[in-house]
Amino acid sequence: MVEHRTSAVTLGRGFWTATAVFAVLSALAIWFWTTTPLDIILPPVAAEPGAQIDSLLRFMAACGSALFIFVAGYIVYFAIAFRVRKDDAPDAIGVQVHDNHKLEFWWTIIPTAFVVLLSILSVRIWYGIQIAQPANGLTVEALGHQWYYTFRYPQIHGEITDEMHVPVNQPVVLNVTSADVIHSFWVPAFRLKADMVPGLINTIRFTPTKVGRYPIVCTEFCGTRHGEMDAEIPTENGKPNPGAQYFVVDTPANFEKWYHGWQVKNANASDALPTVSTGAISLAGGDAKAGGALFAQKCSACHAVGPFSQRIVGPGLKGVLHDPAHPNLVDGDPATPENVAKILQNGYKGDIGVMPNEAANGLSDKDIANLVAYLSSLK
Amino acid sequence: MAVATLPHGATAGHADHGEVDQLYVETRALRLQGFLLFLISDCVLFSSFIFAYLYMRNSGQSWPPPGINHLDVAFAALNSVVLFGSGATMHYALENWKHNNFGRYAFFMIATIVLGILFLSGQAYEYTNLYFKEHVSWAGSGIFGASFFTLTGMHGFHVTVGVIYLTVLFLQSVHGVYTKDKYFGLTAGTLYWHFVDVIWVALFTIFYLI
Amino acid sequence: MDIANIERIIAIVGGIIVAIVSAIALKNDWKTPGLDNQVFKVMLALLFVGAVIALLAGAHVLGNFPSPKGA
Amino acid sequence: MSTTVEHAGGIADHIHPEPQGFIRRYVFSLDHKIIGIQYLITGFVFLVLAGLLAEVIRTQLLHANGGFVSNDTYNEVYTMHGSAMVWLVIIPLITGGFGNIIMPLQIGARDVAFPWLNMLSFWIFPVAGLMLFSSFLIGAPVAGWTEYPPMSLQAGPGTSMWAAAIFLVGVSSTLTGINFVVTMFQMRAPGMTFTRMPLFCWAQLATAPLLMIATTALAAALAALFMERQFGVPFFDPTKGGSPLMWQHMFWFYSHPAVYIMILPAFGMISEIIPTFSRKPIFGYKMIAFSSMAIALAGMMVWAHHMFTSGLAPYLQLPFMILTFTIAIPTGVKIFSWVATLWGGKIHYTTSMLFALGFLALFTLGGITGVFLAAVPFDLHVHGTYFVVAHFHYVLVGGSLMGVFAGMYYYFPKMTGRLMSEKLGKWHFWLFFIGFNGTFLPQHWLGMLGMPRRVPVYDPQFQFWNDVSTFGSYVMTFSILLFFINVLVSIRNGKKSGPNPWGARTLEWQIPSPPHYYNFKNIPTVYGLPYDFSQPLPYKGLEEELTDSPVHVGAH
Repeated sequence: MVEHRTSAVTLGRGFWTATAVFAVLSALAIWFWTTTPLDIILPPVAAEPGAQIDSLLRFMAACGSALFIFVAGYIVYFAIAFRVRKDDAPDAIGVQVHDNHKLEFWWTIIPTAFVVLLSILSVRIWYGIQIAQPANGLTVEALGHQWYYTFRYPQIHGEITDEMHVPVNQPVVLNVTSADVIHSFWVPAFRLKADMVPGLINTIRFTPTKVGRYPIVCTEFCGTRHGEMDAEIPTENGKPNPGAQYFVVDTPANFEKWYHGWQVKNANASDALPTVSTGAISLAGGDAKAGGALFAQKCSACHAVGPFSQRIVGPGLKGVLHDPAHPNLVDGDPATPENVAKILQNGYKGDIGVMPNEAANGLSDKDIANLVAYLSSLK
Repeated sequence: MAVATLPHGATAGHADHGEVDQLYVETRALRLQGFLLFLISDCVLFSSFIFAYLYMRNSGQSWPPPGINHLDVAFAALNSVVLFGSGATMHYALENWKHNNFGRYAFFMIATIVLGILFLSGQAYEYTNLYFKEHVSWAGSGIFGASFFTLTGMHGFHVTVGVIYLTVLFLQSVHGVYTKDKYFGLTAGTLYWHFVDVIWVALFTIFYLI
Repeated sequence: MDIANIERIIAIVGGIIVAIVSAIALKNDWKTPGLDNQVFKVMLALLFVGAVIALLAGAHVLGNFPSPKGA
Repeated sequence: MSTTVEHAGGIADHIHPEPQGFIRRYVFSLDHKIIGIQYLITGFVFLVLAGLLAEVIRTQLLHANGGFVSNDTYNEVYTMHGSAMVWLVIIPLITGGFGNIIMPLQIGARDVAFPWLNMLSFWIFPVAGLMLFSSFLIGAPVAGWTEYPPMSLQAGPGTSMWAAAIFLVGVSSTLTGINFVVTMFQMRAPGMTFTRMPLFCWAQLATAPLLMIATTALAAALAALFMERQFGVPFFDPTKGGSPLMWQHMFWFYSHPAVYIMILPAFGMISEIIPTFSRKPIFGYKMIAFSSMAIALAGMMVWAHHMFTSGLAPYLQLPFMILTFTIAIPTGVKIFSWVATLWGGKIHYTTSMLFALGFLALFTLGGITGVFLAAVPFDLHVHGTYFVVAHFHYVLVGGSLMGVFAGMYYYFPKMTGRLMSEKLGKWHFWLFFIGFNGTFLPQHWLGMLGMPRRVPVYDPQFQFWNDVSTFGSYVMTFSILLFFINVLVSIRNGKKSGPNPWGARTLEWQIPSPPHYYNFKNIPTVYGLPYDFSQPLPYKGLEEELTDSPVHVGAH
């Protein structure tokens, strides 16, 4: 049995040599991560907060590499230096150290300091992405479908089913949501992503800085052809792949041309969604109670039973038919039961989000009558 | 440590082997801890649904839920008092067992079971009312209906199990399964019944009061 | 007197009884040792809270829904 | 605690005779060692099945335009791969398997607290596993192991089967958790205080509450999904007033702790193996024990870091991000302690030790990329991409599965009385290590460059690295084949190991291999930590263990 001797705890020259080697290697790694262009592992950045994210990656990768070099380096070095040797007694034991409070203190404090530093840095960049981006840019809406995207622009009727264009160097506010299941909107070159969740509007704000065509990729599983919602996927048997849509950053002049082209093309497109049944709905015999139950199922995800200002996605609907401050409905028609029924029937494309029509909402004529009766009972 | 949890200490002459039944003392401690851990995880099950309900209620849903105009708070308060009362009687049932007072034990135990059944009947009455008069249903009334019927239904299931459990315990105690010193089954039954009561405090609060 | 008021009165009276009984039981049990009794004490305390809540709901102090029976 | 309990007439002296007959002994056994081995066998069978599914995935991705299986089959395959690996392989192997076999032996108990419950939790698990795999017959679930609604609401009937099967696995986990907590609180040998408990038991003690609490939360989520699918109860469907994000909260409230359920016992195993083969006390015993608890506690509070892109309010992202960063601190302390344990040791290169060292390196890398992902800004870029896939495979395969292999080579002699072949074992290790890195290292940059997860076809520019990944996975699979050959050959023909082939000092090595039915002839008394190689063993009352003296069976 070997006596427990604390004096045996000396680190030795080999240890310091190894440490020096690891320090040099770490320095090299840090130098590499801070200076090398990241093109091998990241697509070239093409939007404003993207560069901030890259800088965070550089910081984390530099620290992470240094840490990994030290940990893996010591594992390899110790594994070689302290292997059991041929001339060791079979019951030879190692140096009996149990702990070292100073060492443990430092290797708790240093990671803590790193975590604090990383938190500060991440919060700053988070602020730059989530809060500080201009809120008054070009407001565009992207809607996920199985398995393609559609886009809507201010002053263009209907939906744009082709590629999406924005002008370079102008802030964009992109609201995303979904028509069916959860999708996601990711432009790798922008480093930004938002899930398209039905019934919920997520917003990303950025400023494209480089003219070009960038693939849009869906990263949330959305069904059989989820993989094809990536613009770079080759088309199948020569058929155009509907999911292959690009995010095009144009010069302002080209953007104007594209924008007007769609204005003309969609001049007659209706903002209302295609309807299923046409013709006026008889509102007689609407049952307010049944309408209330229906409201809870079909409407309450987007509309509150509260004052107009209590907005979820759409406005609060308490007193929609009896509110002197808002005599007209959102489509400009006077607030009468018949016009409310018309919106329920046809749906409505708002500034944000879209109210589904009766087909999408699964409403029968009777349901609409009940809902109108319920709405008109709210005062 | 387990020795201390016996109410009177297991004294000579009571245990099967003529002295402290060490095996009982130790297995009782095991079973008690195991049972409490089971109740904790059961509590998490309820908490998850409660969290789900409160989360959805506070994320963009309008409140009170449209289409749900009335909940019979007065009747629910009455029904709650019935259930809480059964908790009190259960407590005294166990106390009387500990003090070797079989007659009173039997009275309180039966009272507990009867109150439990009364509560379940009240629950059934309330469900019928909601479904037929207020048109609130499990699958058709949005998140309120889903949460209300799932949570109260789960609770009602627990009460039903509890009533059966207590009945079995009572029959066992009549047949002399438990002695003055060995009655862990009754302790467990009491714990379970209190648990069911306490869950109802939370459910009553979230559905009827806030 | 309509049925809702009867319900309320029973709820209030019952709530007071249960609250008092559970408070007394809690006081009597206060010094009992052992894991099970510690849990019982917590449960009794919550039972007391529950009874108080129920009686307040019966007394119209708490509660967010109008009753279908008026009152 | 139990140190003060006189054992005369208590559980410790209550030895039932070993049951006779094959069924009672090996099928519906109450013996924790047999149950543990049953878990291992079942878990490894599911490992083979789920591993084959993984190879289907990789083979499909050999070409950018896929073509090996149809899109729908591919979606079923990766969903089942993920679900089976998490719930039917890693968790049962590492808690039910090793926890059952080792933990009671290490604390000096004759069995777990509730043997019957233990048998029940085991038998739920293969039934649930068969249910899960049989969902292939009716159209398996497709929406990934996370099963986000509304996708999972639209998918075929297999999704309900999936929910039911996972619910059952959850019940089994919860019961195991309860069993383990009570066992470790009540049944430690005299003198085995918490501060003398081996670190594997500490890891199980940190894991068991997670099994108990988090799994129940998952059960609620699964029940809600099942009710919505079968009865139309609106929990998650936004068109009926539900919330799809609700599922994500409920699911991740379980599934983030689940990753700690999967890694903490592996930490514990590593903490046993490294001191044994370094012939050194574990460095910083208390810090390692404490950090397990800290990780388990913090792990319960960080679930929403999986939801940074799903529409969490921006201000809510910050606390989750920072709390997730802080988990790096106790994890770092553990890794540093293990590395420091190596220093000044007399390191024996057994296969088990190689796997432990490989674990250290790979888990460190997985941990570092975990910190990357915790940072909201970077997560906005890589969420839902192959970077995430690479990260969690480094943690779960490079971490947990490496831990399982290290544990298998280490404890195989204790289970069977025979050693595994070291030669084959080293082939297994090196091929596994190379194959693993070949498979998952390239996925880091694939993800950053723009390859999303769960796709059967992909951008042709990624083909080269995907091919590297696929060939790496073939190497890895081949190495696991070697492992199974090794196990099967060694059970019959391995060298006899004797009670303590590794010179280890924890209690389980002081009794015969395999242990008797009753584990200990006399319950030992413990006087110190098990890791002091310079001191005599800190146990008393073990003198008869390796002799032929009879044990008094059937008391009571």
